[in-house]
Amino acid sequence: MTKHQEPIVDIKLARSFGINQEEFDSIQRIMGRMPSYTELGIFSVLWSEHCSYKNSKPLLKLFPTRAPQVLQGPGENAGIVDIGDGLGIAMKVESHNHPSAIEPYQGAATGIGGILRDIFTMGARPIALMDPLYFGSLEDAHVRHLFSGVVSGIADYGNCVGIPTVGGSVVFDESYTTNPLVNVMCLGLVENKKIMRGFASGSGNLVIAVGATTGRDGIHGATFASEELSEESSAKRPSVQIGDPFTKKLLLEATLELIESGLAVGIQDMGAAGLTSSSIEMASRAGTGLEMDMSQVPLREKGMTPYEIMLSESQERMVVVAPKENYEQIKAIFDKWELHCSSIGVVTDDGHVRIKWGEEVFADIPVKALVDEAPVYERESQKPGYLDKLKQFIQNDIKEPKDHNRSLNIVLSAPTIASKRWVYQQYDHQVRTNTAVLPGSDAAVLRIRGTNKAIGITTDCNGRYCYLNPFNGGAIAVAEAARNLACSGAKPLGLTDCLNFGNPYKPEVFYQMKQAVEGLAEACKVLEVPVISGNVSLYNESLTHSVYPTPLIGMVGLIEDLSQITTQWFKEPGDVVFLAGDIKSQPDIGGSEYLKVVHGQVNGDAPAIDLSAEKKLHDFVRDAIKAGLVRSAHDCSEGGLAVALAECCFTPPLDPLLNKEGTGLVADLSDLPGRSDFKLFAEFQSRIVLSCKPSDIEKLEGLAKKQGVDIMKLGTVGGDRLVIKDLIDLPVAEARKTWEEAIPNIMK
Amino acid sequence: MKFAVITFPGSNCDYDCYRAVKDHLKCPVEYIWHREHSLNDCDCVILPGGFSYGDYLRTGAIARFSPIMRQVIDFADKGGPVIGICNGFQILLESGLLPGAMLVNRSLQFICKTVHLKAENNKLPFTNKLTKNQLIKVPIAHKEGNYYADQKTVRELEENGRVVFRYCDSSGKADDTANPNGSVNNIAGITNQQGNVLGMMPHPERALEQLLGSSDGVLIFDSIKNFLGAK
Amino acid sequence: MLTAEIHVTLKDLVLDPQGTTLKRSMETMGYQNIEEVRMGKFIQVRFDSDDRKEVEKKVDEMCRQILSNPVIEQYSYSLTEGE
Amino acid sequence: MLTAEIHVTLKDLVLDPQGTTLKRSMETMGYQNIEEVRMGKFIQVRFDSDDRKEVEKKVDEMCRQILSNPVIEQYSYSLTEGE
Ligand SMILES: Nc1ncnc2c1ncn2[C@@H]1O[C@H](COP(=O)(O)OP(=O)(O)O)[C@@H](O)[C@H]1O
Ligand SMILES: [Mg+2]
Repeated sequence: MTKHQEPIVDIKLARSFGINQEEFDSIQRIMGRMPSYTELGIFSVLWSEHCSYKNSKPLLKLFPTRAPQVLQGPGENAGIVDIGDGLGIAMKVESHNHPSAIEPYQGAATGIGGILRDIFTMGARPIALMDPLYFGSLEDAHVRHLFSGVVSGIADYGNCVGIPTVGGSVVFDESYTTNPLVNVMCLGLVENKKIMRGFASGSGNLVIAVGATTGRDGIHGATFASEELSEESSAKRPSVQIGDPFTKKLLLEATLELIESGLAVGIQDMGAAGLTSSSIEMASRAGTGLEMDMSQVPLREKGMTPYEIMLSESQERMVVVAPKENYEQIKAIFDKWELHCSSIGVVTDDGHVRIKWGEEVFADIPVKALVDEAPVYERESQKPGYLDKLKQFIQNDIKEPKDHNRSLNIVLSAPTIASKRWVYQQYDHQVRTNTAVLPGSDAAVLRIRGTNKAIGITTDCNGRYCYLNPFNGGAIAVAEAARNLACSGAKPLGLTDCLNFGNPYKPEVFYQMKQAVEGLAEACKVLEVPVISGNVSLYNESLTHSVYPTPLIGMVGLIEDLSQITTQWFKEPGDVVFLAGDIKSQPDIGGSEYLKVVHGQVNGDAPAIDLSAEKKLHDFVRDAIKAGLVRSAHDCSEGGLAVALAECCFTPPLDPLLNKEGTGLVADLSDLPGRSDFKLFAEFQSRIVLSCKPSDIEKLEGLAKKQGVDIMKLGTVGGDRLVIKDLIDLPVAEARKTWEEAIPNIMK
Repeated sequence: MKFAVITFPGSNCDYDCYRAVKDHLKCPVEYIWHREHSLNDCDCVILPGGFSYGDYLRTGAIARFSPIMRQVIDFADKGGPVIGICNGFQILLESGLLPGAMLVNRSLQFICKTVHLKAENNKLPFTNKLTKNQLIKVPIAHKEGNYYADQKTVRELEENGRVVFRYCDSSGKADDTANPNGSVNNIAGITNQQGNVLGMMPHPERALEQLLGSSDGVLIFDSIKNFLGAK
Repeated sequence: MLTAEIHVTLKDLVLDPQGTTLKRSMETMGYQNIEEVRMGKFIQVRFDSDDRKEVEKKVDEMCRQILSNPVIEQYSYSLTEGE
Repeated sequence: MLTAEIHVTLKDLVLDPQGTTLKRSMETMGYQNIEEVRMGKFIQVRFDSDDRKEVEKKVDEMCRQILSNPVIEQYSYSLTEGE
């Protein structure tokens, strides 16, 4: 079997590959002739949104990406920041939204598989996973099916490969009903001098395919990820694969062993668009060419054509570039781990990628033109009409309920606010024995073995805010992430983002995207957090609407001293509780969870945000932690001050229903401005609840004054009730039960 | 006094066990790849947790056929101390070194949390530093930890003090609400007739530092060192 | 009393990692001539009913709704009388 | 070409957590008259051999050695010609 008959190429075929007339014309111009079938396939995947970012590239340029600690910015498999001691943290987030919508378990599982590969390809050992998730309302049986499927998919895969899932977030909102967002983030630890990059350098070096065999999986998956979900999506050839965490674990170990050995010059994972994008990206980065013989690729299915082999998305495969003389040693490593290893081509210096079967040439494309001349579109943008309508919201028209205890209970049992124990208990969050702060506090904290340091990790984005005010919503996502890190004692080093939006061809959607990215970029600049990697997921739509614009942020920060790790929970009776940050503004209830779950409205504007005040607050809290003045720190976010205070009381014992004794609170909010319910539930940004020993009050107040941060005493830790004078009075155990049992009760 | 940590394809707590011996006990320790045919004169064998062969087919089912398991069985038959943690326990069950089998947790979910254990047998190489019925806090992390054995076997275990650890609450009560996975009689760990093979679902190697939440696992590792030192 | 015996298997085009791993392991154990191994589910549902038509309808619905995902799996079933 | 179709099920005395949960969720979904649900495995092994006797011996050995755990499981199999 050497002859492969290829179909005739014309515009009709091109269209079916998702290539428009204009793009088809430039392909012919680049080639100087009609492309072959295989060539067209290569163009179609590399020029898909997923690989080319053709609709988002101009926006991504807005992000600040440089800082002294950045060892690797966007453009590689993952970004890397320096944490000192010759070590770096590699980080990246990915979406697996569409596969998870049609097969939640496998879709989410293979999402974990993909993101792991991005990290260990860089020579970094994966040390943590995070899983920011967005679903519709849990009232809906299909949503419950998606939710439980996604969570167990992540659990089974992540647990099996032995990487702890140390945190994440889960938001429930109708806008995500048929199109959930399943984002997954991975962090890895790398010795800076062992960082590996995806370069196909050195003419004459071998191109080696390693890992699993190649089958007809997910051909055209990269373009699938770039389409709206429709009825047909599920009828197509299975575009969802079965996760194979076991083989992934072997590939991970083998790859790290290979990198450690120093035998390879470049490594790239085969992710979306498989061999096509991996090999061509490697050649493009190195400015070289490649010649590959498809008959040498280890196959799983009979009769595969060069086109199919190039486009296959079979999992657990990598491309390695290495000098010829190292081949036998490399093969021995993969043999040990029972994985395939096969030389499939060589690096050339003519800048072309040439795909052959034996002697017959199936594609011959200039790499530079293929990559550099990929289309880039500045899409049309138009402010959505709903925005002005929402601005007309008058918050004082909302009737003030008499019973604030009742409101607090409703908010605490809203699945978005409620405890996520049901989720994270299914994840092994301790394997590798580094997790110092387990899921449940503002940020997860991992110690870095062999040093006295730790890193804090968080993921955040409130899609509702982005819907109400895309710019502020974007800025808030960054600010909240940085705030969560500050509360744990960490200084932000870098962030990774996943831009989840609808169809960019809709001008309203593109407007949201543009504004949100501008907001993110502005916050990155003011808060001094560089963007080091990211991912774009578009076409998140169901039949009737787009999801809320959801530019998810994953952020990592450094804690210089293990003794400074701080958690959100009150520690001892008698400690004094303060509110630091914005204590003077009038409350604004727009976009709050309270407005939604108690009053049934999504309305108004997103909370206001003053980024420079935010920055000052973070610096103050970190300095106070460093000075040893802080017993607990918790940011105020969804649910407002009342929820933040309640969460500080919910200390984490083994049994979720047994609260630690004496960590109740007696507080008084009468000095805060505004109506009572707004005071309790408005979602102010730039606010942190702190507690300190009574003997440290003066020092803490002094530091705040010195740094120009407002701070106000709210009350004292103690007793077993949550008391907010004249407003709230609940037994902590009861409030906790409401909060702990909300999700398990629905999922029973 | 040298320890062996057996690594199967898919093991993932091998690293944690290795660090536990090296950093905590400060004893020599080596990884032994499952295809090896020798235990290199080690004095104690640790079968670590994880997902050998991905837990495909059944937990521990494939791993028990690894070449090194012959040596492990020989070593155990000669009275050498063998401790299997989590997946290691499952492998011990499959290979017949311990009786019974694992079913999926009754919640059908993986569970990762810290639990209380009651140490009911403190006469073993692994428990001599514990007092009888001492309560310790140790994390569990598994999906198949629902221990099952037929009535006769359970009686045999119970009557001969072979139930080493039992899940209980903070007051030591081992009732159904303190049972995280549905295991028969709240069994968390058992030993063989000779008392030199221990299988337990909880992870003592995760409980060696207060920084990570509990240091009660120290007692188990120190017991082994104590036992080997006294030999 | 009717019992439904249901088989849920992966579609032929879907790679079965469990089956593949099992095949490899059995080969290492010395079993030869194995071409392929596929792992599937076998579900027995016992009904307190003798209405074949009605039970059959239910089983088919169950298979589609909860026991399999048509994106990657296929199912078949048969009904037998008695336990 | 011979294919072995192997059923591995939990012994009757062993409680089946998956079956029990499945039954419960079927009931919540409105299915009635379900007496019991049991979950088992269905394993297909395709052999490159036509020697029935020899294959049968192998399959039985496989089932005992690795495919089932006699503490909790039982097995049965049948051989069919062709793919
Ligand atoms: N999907 C998830 N996976 C793991 N942990 C989660 C998940 N969702 C939430 N958590 C954990 O629960 C805690 C509360 O989450 P969240 O309310 O999102 O925190 P915050 O508002 O501070 O960002 C955090 O520690 C978080 O890591
Ligand atoms: Mg927070």
